Amino acid sequence: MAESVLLEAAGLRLSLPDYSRKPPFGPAPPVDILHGIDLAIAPGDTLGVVGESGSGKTSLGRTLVRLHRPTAGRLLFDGRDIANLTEERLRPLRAQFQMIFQDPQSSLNPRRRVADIVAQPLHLHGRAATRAEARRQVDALLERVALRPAHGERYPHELSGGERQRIGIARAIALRPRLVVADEIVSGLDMSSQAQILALLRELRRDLGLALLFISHDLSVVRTVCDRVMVMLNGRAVEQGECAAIFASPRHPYTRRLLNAIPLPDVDPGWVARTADNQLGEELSMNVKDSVALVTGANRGVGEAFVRVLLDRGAAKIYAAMRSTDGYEAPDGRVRPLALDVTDHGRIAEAAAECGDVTLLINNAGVNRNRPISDDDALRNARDEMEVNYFGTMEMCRRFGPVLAANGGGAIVNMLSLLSRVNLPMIGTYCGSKAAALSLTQGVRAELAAQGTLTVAVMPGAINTRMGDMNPPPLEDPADVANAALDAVEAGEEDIYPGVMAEGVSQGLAADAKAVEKEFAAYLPG
Amino acid sequence: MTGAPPRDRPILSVRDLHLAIAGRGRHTPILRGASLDIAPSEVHGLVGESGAGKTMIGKAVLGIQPSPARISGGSVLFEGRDVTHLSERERRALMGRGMGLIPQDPMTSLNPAHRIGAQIADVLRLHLGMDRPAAGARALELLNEVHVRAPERVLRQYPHEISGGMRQRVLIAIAFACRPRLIVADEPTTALDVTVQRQVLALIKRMQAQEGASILFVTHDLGVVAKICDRVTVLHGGRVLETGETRRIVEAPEHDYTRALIAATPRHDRPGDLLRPVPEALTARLNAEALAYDAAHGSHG
Amino acid sequence: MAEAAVSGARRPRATGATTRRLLTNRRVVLGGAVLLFFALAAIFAPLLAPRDPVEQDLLLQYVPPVWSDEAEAGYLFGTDNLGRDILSRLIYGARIALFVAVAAAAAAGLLGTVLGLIAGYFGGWIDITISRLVEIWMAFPAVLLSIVLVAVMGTGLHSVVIAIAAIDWTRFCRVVRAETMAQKQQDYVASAVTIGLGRARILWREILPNVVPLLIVLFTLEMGIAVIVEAILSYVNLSLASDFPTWGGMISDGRKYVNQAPWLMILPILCVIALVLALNALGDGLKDALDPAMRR
Amino acid sequence: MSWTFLFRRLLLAVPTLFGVAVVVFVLLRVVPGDPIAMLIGPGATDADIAELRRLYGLDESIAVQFLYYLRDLAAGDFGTSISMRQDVMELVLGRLPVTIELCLVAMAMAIALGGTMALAGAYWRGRAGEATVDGAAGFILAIPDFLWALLFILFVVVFALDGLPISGRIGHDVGFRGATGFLLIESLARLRFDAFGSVLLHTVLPAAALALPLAAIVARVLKTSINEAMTQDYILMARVKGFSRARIVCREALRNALVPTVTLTGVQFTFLVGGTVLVEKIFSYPGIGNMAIDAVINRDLPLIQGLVLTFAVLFIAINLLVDMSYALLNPRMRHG
Repeated sequence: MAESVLLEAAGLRLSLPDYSRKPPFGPAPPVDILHGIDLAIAPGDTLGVVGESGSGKTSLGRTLVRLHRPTAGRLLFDGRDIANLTEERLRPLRAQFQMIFQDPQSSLNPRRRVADIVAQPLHLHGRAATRAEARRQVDALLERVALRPAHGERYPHELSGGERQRIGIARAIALRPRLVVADEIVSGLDMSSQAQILALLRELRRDLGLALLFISHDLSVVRTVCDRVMVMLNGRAVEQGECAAIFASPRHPYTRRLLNAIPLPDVDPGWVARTADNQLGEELSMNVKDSVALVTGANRGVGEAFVRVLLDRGAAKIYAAMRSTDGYEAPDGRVRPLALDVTDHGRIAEAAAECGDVTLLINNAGVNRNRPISDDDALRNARDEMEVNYFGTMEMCRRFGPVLAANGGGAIVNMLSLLSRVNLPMIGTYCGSKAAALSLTQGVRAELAAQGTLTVAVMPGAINTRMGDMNPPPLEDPADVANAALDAVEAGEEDIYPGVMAEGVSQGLAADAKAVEKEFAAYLPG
Repeated sequence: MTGAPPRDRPILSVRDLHLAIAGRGRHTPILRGASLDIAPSEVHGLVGESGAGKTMIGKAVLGIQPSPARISGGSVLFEGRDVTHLSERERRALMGRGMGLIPQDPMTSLNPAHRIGAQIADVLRLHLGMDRPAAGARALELLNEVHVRAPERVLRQYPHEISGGMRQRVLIAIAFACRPRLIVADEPTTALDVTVQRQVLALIKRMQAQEGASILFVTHDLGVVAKICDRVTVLHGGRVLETGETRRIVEAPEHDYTRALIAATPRHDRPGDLLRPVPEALTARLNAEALAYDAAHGSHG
Repeated sequence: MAEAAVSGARRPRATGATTRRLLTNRRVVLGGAVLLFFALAAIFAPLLAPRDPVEQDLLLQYVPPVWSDEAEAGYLFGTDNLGRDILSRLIYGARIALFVAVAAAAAAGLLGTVLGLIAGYFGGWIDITISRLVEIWMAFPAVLLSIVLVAVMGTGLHSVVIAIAAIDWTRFCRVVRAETMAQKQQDYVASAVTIGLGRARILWREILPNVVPLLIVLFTLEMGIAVIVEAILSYVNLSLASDFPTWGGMISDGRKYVNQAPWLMILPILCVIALVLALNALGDGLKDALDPAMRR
Repeated sequence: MSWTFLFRRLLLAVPTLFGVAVVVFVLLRVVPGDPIAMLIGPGATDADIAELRRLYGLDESIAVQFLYYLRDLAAGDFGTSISMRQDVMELVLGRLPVTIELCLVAMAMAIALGGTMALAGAYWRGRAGEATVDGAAGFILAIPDFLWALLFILFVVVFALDGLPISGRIGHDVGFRGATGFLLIESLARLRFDAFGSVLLHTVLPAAALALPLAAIVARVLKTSINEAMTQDYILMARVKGFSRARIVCREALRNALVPTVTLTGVQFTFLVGGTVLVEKIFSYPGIGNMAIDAVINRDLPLIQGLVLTFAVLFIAINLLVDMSYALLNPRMRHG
């Protein structure tokens, strides 16, 4: 990124009232649209914002030009926080950041002539002293967007879609802004008009030194216009960076899926067939926001991190399950402590009856005896580990499966380990139980897919908790792992390997499993 | 016209079709002698920009062109029989088992007042004479085939209760319900998100292969054509510019316009390529050709 | 009136198109012609009316209209129970009907439009308050309320106009509010915000011109309603003193003598019907003719 | 439809009712300045006026008067009619069934006629059939209910149709005394078909006068809604499915057209009820509308107030019913 920053957003949040759920008296409840967006645009920079419908990309664009007032976070334009400026204070600044709208039909006042529309900002900001001067500038602007002065005499409904969008552009650049937000400006246009508008945009950017925030659902279009890209999903930025890097090796599973889904104009009869059978169905994914979660082993380690992250991401209610709730202090009113030992199968059945509103089940509880197979107590250790890591998980899935089905499908997150895939000496029985749990997870996934339940296997490397002491470094932050797991739930991803280490190992396993196994076998904790 | 001839006797043969919108003394030609052939079990792409008349061909094949549009010449032969002059009763009899439609907008193409189950079952009852329980059972089967999850629940739901992707699956189920020989797919994925589009395309292709139906696939997206169609017809101003195997059209287009369209399509894998808009001279030439055609074929007006 | 308000003089192209659309609309032309006919009769009543409308001639009671065998020369539509010339009374009645129609529709339109614009644009508690007010108003029977209002205020033209405006502003308010809300959703309003236009100017300069076609239609239809309400009020003898020539009063008188002289009732009824029919046709025609300019 | 929706809707009616009460109070006690002026006849003495003032609590301050007024309303005490010297509540309740029956008959006529016209117009869309329906609806609509009433009377008089009564509710010779005011229902229940016939015959003309404008509006709105529905994509799907035009209009389009029709015509039902004020007067039909005109002519303040409030309650009830039927018809509301 360049040293100077034109527009910077930090932790930008937006909630809008949801009128569909308005009670008869009192205000409509807010619905969260943006969950803490960070971005920065340097002068002359181009940032593409990509996402599917409902991702919040349009709301982001409108918030950046202050058509919406952000609920939280900072929004710095040229170093000045404009997040909470009143409209009156904002007005003089508005000339510097402009917007081009998606639908040129609706964004041009049908009762004004094109010349009036383009001249309006000039008059308003005192850029044209006389009528003739304004007209001269309007003609120049029209020429700039490859239209003739005669177009100024027309009304918007007398123009074609591409021409109308040019008027939108002319109006946006009339005040010589430093930043332009372009919201899906080619989505309604034909291929040839689209190419013309995109070429025009490139030209203007070069000639005027505009910074551009380009919002689109089409990754290909973004790639041709932008230097950097941000991928949005459910009001979050899941990935952000240089286009070249992200398009070459997307890190987030959602970005990968988005890229894979684009049909390029190359003949490829196998492309359709490569859509795997389990992807033929409706994508399984759910919003963490407003979900009702149950987390086992919630009082420590990753479980505790899950509770925190769920709260942060707007879960409606969280059952924090643990062996004993004595001394547990719920961090928030939405957290309900729940005494539940996953080895007590009768209690699991009771819990399933008690917590009939669960939509997201997080099987996090696990034990690791941290002993080698050669240990004297190996059999007992293995039984204990299996009891929690395998049977406990199985029974939870079995009992809560119908609950999830009744609530519309929902999702199960099984916290496994990289060691589900490859064994590590000295903790062989633990690895065995985790491998069994992975196999179990695949079975659960296959059986519950029909009822619309997404089953996610999370296989991190070593995590920075007391339990992970014996695993190889580097250690992952529990909150990062929890966030990655919930990202997977929202993206409909099935197996994830959060962290650099886990990702590396999973790629290694895919390339040459034997080599990885050998490498692990040689590893001895120091 | 170029390209290899269809493998068999065509199931659909559009011959020199002329169609115009007439009214209040105005006469606007939409189709100017368009012709194309679709073989059994072929997926035939019909590509063009807005105003090319591609959707109108699809509608004319189904006999549901809007009322001011008049077929002023040519024929549409479905299994050798001209369907342009059918009575309304004969046209209705042809639907269901003969032809079906996968519409563009899944959000508005299901009746908001009826349950999903009833909307699938009613075609089965009308064309296959099934009774209510049998139609219900078959509807459930169809939902399973289009990979709708929890199909029992969906049968009892109203359209507004399910997502756009799911609605398009339901519409695919309806289109294939009576095992038609030809399906017109009118921009079936344009309204969908790109990840859903891939699933829906896969589903259409699989159902097509399973049932052996032919598909007239109307789209503006060359990418979609390249992935799903066997043969392609390129349309501009109601005229067919070229027809051929998909690979030939995409990799070695003969017509300037086809080449220009491909050059104007952005691709994320080739960021270095400058997008080249369709040259204005070419558009002007094509428009002039269309007008010249009108002048030469005044008899159709 | 319509063209000027819609497009203004600065817009030659669209004015031409709109005028053409208006002049080719059958309902606009027919309705406008009948309205013009009544308007001319009202304006030039002193010149057109053959006699003084209140002059009684007890020797010439119940003279039937010209098409009857017993017709009297010089009395085209005959005379009433007091020997007054019916044609003259009808012509002067048009004066009152049209005055009430224009004045009441203008008053109701002004009040309703201002409140509707404000409620639709600003929303929030302002909208809630105004909408609640409309809802309360709509819970009253309009006819009874207007009768009570005039009874309370005392008879007279101004009472009639005030009563109609006080009741029918809700018609404008509801429609204008909904249309303003719809226009506010359009991106041209968002775009006006981004170039820094103030709220009052957005409402006045951007939104209002897009609501005007609808207002013209509503105004025309409201004139028809006002004509009816005036007829009702004079029918129950609340509009003006009874020797004043109002159509409603003539209908009311005619009702008493319907057995002897049915034409006493038929003629004013036909006048009311013709005028209301013309206004409705004009309103519906305008709705069609102005719509495409607005939307497309 | 959920009970919470119903409850919520009922709750919303409370502030409206209160607002209505306030407006009536302001209208009848505050606006005229001295309401006594409205009450007194010519030749009243000062003592009479003072007596009246005391009787109606008008010697108190406006605020106190308002509180008394609310208290009385809450207790269902509308006061005593000046002209009839009877309890207002009793008077109104005695006449209310008459108006309710008249309105129900009128509504049924309006829906039947309007619905038929709409379906015919939609079926013959773009042909002479539709133009006829449009023309008829436009014509009917231009003539308000009270003019229809007068035209009917004119018609009966001019053509001497003695079989069609134009005054009263039941023939004098029938000799039927209802225990309730609902003569139509009661005579049917007691198998007095002669009485039923007589009441029905007396009701036909006033009901038709009330029904015609509403029928025209129903015809127009429903036809437009059906035509609008007919342009939707799901209709195209139905054509591709191979359904007949009659089935498409009735099964696919009509259901969806009902929702906007109910929304747009709902308020018109209240106009029909409001129309009884004049139409009952013209036909000497003994309902509350007829009574209302007399009350205004007689300057009977308590009775006017009671009747205006009664109409308001009727209107609110109709709006409630309209909203409920809207919720029933719209699947989005049913399973929202």
